[in-house]
Amino acid sequence: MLTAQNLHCVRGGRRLFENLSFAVPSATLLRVSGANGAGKTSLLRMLCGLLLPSGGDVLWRDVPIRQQREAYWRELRYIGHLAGIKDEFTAAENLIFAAALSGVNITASIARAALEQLGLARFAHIPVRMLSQGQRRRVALARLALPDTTAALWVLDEPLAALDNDAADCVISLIDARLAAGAVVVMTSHQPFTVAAELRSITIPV
Amino acid sequence: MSLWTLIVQRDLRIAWRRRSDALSSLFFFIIVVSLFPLGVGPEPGTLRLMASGVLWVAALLATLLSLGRLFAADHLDGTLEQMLLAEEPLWLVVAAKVCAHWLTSGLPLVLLSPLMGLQFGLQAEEIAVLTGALLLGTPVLSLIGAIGAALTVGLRAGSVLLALLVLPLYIPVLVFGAAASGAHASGLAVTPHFSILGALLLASIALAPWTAALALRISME
Amino acid sequence: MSAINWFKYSSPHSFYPLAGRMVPWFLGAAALFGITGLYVAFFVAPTDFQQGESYRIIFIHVPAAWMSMFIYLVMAGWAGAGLVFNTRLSGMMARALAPTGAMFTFLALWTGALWGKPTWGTWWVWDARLTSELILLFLYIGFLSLTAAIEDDRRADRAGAVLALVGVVNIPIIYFSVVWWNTLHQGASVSLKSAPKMATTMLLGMLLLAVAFWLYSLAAAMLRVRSIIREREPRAAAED
Amino acid sequence: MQWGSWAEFWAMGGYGLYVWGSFAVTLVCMAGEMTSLVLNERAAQTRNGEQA
Repeated sequence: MLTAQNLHCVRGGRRLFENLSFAVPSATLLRVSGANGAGKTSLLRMLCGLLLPSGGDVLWRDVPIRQQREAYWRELRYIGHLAGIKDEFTAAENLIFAAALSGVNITASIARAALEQLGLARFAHIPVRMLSQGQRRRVALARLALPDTTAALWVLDEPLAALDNDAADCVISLIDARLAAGAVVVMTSHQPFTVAAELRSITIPV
Repeated sequence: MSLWTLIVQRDLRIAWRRRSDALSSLFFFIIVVSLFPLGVGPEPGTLRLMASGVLWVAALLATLLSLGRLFAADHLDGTLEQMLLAEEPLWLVVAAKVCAHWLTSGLPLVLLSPLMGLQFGLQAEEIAVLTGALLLGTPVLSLIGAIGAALTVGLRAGSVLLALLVLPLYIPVLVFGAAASGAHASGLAVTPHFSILGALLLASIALAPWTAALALRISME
Repeated sequence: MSAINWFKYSSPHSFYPLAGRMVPWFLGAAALFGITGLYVAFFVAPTDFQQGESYRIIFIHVPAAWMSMFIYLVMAGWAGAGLVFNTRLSGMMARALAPTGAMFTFLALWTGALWGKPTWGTWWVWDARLTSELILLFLYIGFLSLTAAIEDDRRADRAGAVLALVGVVNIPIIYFSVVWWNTLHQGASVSLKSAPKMATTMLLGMLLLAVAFWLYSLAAAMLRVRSIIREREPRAAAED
Repeated sequence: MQWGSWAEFWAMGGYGLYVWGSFAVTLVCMAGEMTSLVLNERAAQTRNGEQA
């Protein structure tokens, strides 16, 4: 499903990685590991099409993503370091907007149900600026709990960071469910975790 | 509800919640316009002559001031990144944001210009020409400004750089916009100026969102 | 985002020594053309019955103006190629040309002012071409400051490329609006069109100096692109 | 050769200041830019010992 052909990345004059190739079949989790600053985030952004590779190509369903653009992004959900939520709006409104960006129309009740899974039921309707950093992270991750049939690829950058145990377990179970549905998940995480589905791992050398 | 209305609605609500930003660029416009009579002297003749030039330059600067709002906040909290991954083409998202920006910055300037025109002793007809030209011109300022804002998103001294990039590109709009009132004052027909402003508007609508989207993808790398 | 993403062979590594070898030739030819041009300008061209000797300034004013415009177009061309083909060298070439182009724009304005003073009694004439030249200088300054403000070289090149392309689309529009604006306020200023009729010797002198300036710009661009390559890809430069 | 003498040449029919002012500044700018580029080139070559 997701293949990388000798990816080449230069950031700020530094050569982060070269000739990086891998293939991830469906229902598989790819764990990207490497020291801080090795280029994990750059690789993830490259897989999303946010960062243009200096060389090589990223393919989705054997077609370069540069040619698919919006068709590819309809199937992609990316959660990066930044939460991607607006302080002025409530958690539910943020989820509705985020889903709409990917072409999924949801109602406030669906959004609240997703927030409940992340233990944020009581905070669904207060502006996000009132929430703590950990809670804001959970609002961002609540996107993964939305009923989302079009998502076939999840790219998650440190999803388990700043989460307490039950929130982390909840995220892992969401990932398991999505893998079972045949999706591909690419993820970085410093915390250990286990998933039921097949797990592959690549390490970016420093 | 289409993504377009969703984004316009979202940006308008943010602008409403952060009213002070929009109001400050409006007050900036009023203050800059009111400074000129103090600087040049209250003599009605000269004031009438330079009214359109002053209002247009003030409109340029006020738009410039408010362009930072277009992408900066979304860049900081990560929503801009998500918009780059939307299933709708990015230029559509950018066009919606520019539309919301114009509604909160350009349009108020247009609605305010008659009041400012009175301050310069303009007659009703002259005010109509000036306001009409501003109505056609301010969207172009927002559209071209979006390209500059997209190029400078995330940069340290972004706002100064933005002015440097965008002001030269504003010159055609300034020339034809201010000249519309000039032509009217000397009894010439105003239609050629309005048609050129209209042409600039159509060209900007066609090209600016796409270019700003390209610039955004580059800046967000 | 860019249409094609293949790795062109004109990589910086192979271009670096080539640029080095070309510089002496360009400089030599530039000096040759320059000297013959100056000779024509001062010793062949007759005195102008109207303006006396001050008209000789056009022998560098016009070539400088031509170069300022020409370099911007070449810069936008390289920038566009860099965006479409995603090649590193094109972006470097655009960055290498920009300072020389800005210099020629400044020289065009400087010599224009010095020519204006004896001819029309004022240092600055709001003539259409001089005004567009001034705006072109702003475009150059915009390009230079944008590319300087972005740390990541590749991103700076591509952002600069977008600005150069937007600039090149706007130049005719700006020129048209300034010419139109100038004719509107014709009473206020005398336009450059009243320059003396182009005697063949004058045209020859100008062309010679224009070629000299062009060769000079090539040499400067080659040298600057080498320093950019050294700065960005020391490996490519070292194995010369 | 229409210049009677060198003095007349430098006077440039009374416009010497303007003519030589523009030519001099042009020469200074171009020479300045070229020398700075060549110096940069020389410095690089001495650094890694390659020939020009």
